[in-house]
Amino acid sequence: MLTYTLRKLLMLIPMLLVITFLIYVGLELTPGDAVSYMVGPDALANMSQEKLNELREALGLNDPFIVRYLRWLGRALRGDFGYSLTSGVPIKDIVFSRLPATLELSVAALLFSTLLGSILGMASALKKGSIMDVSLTVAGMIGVSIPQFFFALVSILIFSFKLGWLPSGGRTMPGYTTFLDRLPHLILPALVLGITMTAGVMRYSRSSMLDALSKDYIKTARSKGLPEWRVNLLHGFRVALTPVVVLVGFRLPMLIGGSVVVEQIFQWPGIGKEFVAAVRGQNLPLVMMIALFTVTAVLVASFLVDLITALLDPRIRLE
Amino acid sequence: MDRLKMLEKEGLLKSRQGSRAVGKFLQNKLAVLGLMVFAVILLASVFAPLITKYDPAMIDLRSRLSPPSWQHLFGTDKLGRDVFARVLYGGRISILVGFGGALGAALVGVSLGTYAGYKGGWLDRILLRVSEIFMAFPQIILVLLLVSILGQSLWNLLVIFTITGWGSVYRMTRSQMLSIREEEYVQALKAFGLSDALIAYKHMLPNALGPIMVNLTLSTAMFILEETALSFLGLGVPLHIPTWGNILNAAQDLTILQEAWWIWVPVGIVISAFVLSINFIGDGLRDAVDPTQQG
Amino acid sequence: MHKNSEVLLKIRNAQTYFPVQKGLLKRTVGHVRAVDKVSLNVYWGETLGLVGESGCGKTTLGKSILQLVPVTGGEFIYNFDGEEKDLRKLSKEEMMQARKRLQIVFQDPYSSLNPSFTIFGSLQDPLKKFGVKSKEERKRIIGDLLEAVNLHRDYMYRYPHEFSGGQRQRIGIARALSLQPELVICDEAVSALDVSIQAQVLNLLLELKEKHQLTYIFISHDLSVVEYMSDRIAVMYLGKIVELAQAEDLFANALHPYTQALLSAIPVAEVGRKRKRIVLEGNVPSPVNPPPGCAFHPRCPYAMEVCKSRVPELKTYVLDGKEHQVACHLAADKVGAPAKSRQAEVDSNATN
Amino acid sequence: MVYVDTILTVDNLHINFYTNNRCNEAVRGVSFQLKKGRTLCLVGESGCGKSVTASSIMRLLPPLSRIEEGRIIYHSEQGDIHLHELAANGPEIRSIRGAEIAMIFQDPMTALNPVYTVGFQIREAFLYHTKMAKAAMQQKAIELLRSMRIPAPEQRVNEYIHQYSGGMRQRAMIAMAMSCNPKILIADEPTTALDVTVQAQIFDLMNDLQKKHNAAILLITHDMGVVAELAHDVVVMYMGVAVENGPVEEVLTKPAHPYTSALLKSIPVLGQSRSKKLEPIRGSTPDPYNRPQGCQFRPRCDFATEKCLQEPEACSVGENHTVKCWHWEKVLANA
Repeated sequence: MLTYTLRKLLMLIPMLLVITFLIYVGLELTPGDAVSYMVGPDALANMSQEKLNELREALGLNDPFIVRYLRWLGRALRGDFGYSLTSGVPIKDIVFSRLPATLELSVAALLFSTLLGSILGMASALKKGSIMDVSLTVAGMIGVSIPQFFFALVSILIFSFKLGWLPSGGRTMPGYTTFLDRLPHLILPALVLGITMTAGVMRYSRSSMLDALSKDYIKTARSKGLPEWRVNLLHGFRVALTPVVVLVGFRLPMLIGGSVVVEQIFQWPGIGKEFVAAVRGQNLPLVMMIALFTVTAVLVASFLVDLITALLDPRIRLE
Repeated sequence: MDRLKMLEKEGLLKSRQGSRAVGKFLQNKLAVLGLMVFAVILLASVFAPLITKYDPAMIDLRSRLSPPSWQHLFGTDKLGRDVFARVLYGGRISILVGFGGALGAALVGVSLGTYAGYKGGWLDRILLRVSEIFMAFPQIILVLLLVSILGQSLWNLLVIFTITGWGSVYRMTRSQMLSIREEEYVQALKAFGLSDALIAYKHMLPNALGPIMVNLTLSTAMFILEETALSFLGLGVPLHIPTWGNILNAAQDLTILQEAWWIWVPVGIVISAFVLSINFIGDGLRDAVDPTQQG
Repeated sequence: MHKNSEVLLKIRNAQTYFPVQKGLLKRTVGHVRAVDKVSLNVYWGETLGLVGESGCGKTTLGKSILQLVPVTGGEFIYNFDGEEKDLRKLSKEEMMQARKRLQIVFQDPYSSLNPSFTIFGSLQDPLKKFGVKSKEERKRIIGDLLEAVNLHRDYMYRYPHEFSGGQRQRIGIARALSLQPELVICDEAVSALDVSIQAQVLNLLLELKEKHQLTYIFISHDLSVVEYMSDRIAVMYLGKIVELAQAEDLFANALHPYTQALLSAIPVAEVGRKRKRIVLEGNVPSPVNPPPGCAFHPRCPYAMEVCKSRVPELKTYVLDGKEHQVACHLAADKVGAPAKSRQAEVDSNATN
Repeated sequence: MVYVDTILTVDNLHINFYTNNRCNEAVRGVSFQLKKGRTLCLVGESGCGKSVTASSIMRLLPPLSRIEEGRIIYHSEQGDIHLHELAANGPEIRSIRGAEIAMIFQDPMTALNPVYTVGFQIREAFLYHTKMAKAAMQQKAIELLRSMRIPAPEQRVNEYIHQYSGGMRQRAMIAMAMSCNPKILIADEPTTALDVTVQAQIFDLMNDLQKKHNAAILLITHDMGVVAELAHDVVVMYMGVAVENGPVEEVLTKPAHPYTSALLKSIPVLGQSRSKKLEPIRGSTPDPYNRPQGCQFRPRCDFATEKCLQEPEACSVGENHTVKCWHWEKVLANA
């Protein structure tokens, strides 16, 4: 297990290095002066040309490429990601002020989609061919086919504008302090964000469960005289769980990607909304850094998923 | 069961001709339904000039925001353009982008995956790592990143979809090839000393085509969804070209969202129906070509 | 041409190791010694049986001869119409030509034919490669091949799924014969077939051998089948040959304790022949870490001290005027001193 | 004619499979009696219906298949139980499974669950048939493994199946099956996946168990050698039909069915096969969806006549020896 964990970690590091390198190449290739996002805008505004050249020398912008990359990497590791081109705010501040909102949204969506999806999928597999199975299968298919933003628009139209049950956007209102106060704001975006994932997890856990149920050890379990619930849950469900966890890990990038669209529509003040704004404003340093952030998040999350998989499956754990 | 038993006794089930895969696909009602919906939407888009007399770009400020009527089936938008015509013409671009992106990704992914999967070695290891890096990015983030570097245009979008999509096709083709590589007929061809490319592309690839075709349909659906999402955000195909996503872009305006539902609801339904039909076809194909389900 | 006593293939110290990767960086920590210093001669026109349990390296040895797996060491000296060359040292072009002479029949009739191609489509590419340019000519050859294995020549337009297992296996044999090889390796060629079909294929193989003057290396885990087919039989255990003798001698006079146990463990379809079974304890050890000394000693009922430390050499003894090779420290006690050392035999073969 | 020591009677069993929109008569007329302390071998080629017959006794047939006709009766100490009438996964059959009738499968690697320890899976067998405390179950599991000659059972009991070697896996499987001292042990090709030297170990073990517990063993195999070594009685199956049924000495030395006789002539026998040329059976096994009319062996049979277009009935050849062939007398005379 320790070797496995360490190996997975060791694979993570070169991957991150390559990605940061690519991001840095992207940054270098972007038009505009690198100084502009390395120095605060106030300082920059009052600077003469000579001072600027001195600064370039001092900042090492005339050094070889690889040196500049390493220096940049070093600063990034210490939390200095440079400044936003448009607002002049440090990128670090932008990211960290938006992070909680995005985390809240994605964790909510992840939790409900995984739970609901796997339970529905397994139930569907157990009743294979029944009306419930067929309707769930069709519903799942519809779930992955409707564009997320269309789903969002329709739900805003119905639940906010027509019925007036839930707010149409934003994360909070003046005077709201507790999570419970904010909860109504979270429901619609989290539902919309999770719906595709739920459908995906459901379809996958159905086939995973069917696969597990077709295995010989199910027959063995029955041949011991075990009751059906035990056969289905302990031998079927338990084994079918591992591939589902792997799939959830695999789908994480999609969930994070989905939040870009959902945050935009619901005016959710998260990283995704910031990202769209940055792309629209051609604020490339910010675009790059947010991309780097999400990749890192995905890689760390899939590392955690690997660990859970190993805990679930002794064949990996005891390798 | 009893019906089957009777039919079998009478020998009625003995003469079933034709390909098992085709038969299996046609038995799948949802897949056939999907094929029909797919064909209707596709043909309507291709033959748009024959179906509607309106020019999708024609601005008619006298009839702005008019609700659906016999004159304008889906009504008109803020500039008085006929929405029905825009949906039909928009389908051309959206389908082209979706299918083109999937095809581009498949071409790159399959041709690399077939050879690297068969040969293994350093080439395979490097490509595997590279595809891992591409796949670590959330798809839409990578697409937007590339959009902001390359700029917005139809061709750029196709290129970007190819760049972001080849990784998963590569990995799937590769894993297919890895399992086919163990088949004894491949060993036999090796024992005859045939060249690697001949073995990989001529003899092995046809046996991996089933899953590749399934993947092609499913990724077409995915890219259509992605194009519409990007265009909806105003970051996909330039806004002056009608695409499904660009039409929906109007719904970002809260008044339109609330008051002029005909501008965005029909096109949303068309997109959903089209993607759904592709997914049903893909699912039907998957069941039909899956060797484990044949018996 | 060849004479019966002529050696077609000399294998000397063949080693095929597969790396085992483990640990943090997937470093190679050891090797599976699938084939571990095997030396043997294959005589022209004979059938050499290769028998052993799963994982003993018999299939890897077969594939090593064909150079289908990366061979670690040793020599595979093939007799090209009188000219002896090591297969491992051939140029690419020479190896390609050599492949005409060496062919293989596989085990699984279901994976040995390409499901996407007709039989003609599957079989024509090798012919094309080796210079049969006209399509008509290829059709004629493939038709003849199918008839040679008792199938109708029009079957070449059919797809594999239209054939039964036995028919597919015959097509696999036809493919192996398509370039008129000299040496055919039958790798578990009948193991996947039902018993009633097995005999058809076995007899066909015997017939074809007569007709086309073939030499067989017949690999199987089933001793009764190997006995039926072979002139000489080599028994393998953990990558090494432990015993090699004429088929009759091996059964009448097994010298190695492993061969004895193997023979006694095989159920025989004859009532009233219940023999004393030698039941071996334990399992075949891992070929990554074979036991020191004689690899069989942990399971051997006669193991002595020397067996734990010294690897027994494969030595040739003469029993009733016939050569019998065995790698066991006990053999000398049973049958007297070896006739000559293994090396001496090798050298004498090399000179004549 | 039920013997006092008969423990299981299968009478004229018919089973159909309804898959791929076709109906396959997988088993079409199988009858035999299993006796205490004896081993009965069901022998036949792949697809002959021997495994289906075995599964049907435990009512473990897959969905889309059913028993059409015939009876399966378990003669328990509490009286006869008609197994074919029980609900497929109901409480009655569950109380018999594992406790009275146990089963071992061909490939222990797939027949045991990879995510649970071997001990857990053995303890599960006790869970619904005994009232033991958990510690006692664990103790019993260790004892069982020890009696199966598995080294270091205290440690092995907490290991997973992939940590076991091939032979040990099958022994763990047998330990699980024997956990509640069943009266009947059904073994479905238990050694096909194993090497011969390991097969010998397993057969040894099964012999010992039979002697110790006086269990009846139903052994499914395709290997005539295994039949000769282990069976007391044998049922030869071909295309779903039990063509010949009798004591092993009679069936193997005086086969009365042309299929049995041809099969015996087509397999190489160790130690004498160099002197004897094999006589293959011509043709190949028919497609189950395209069966010949009448006797299933007719197209491949040397004795076939017009009469064989009718399905033959069971004829008595000797005491307890029956055969389904119109020409069995000619077959016997020809041998």
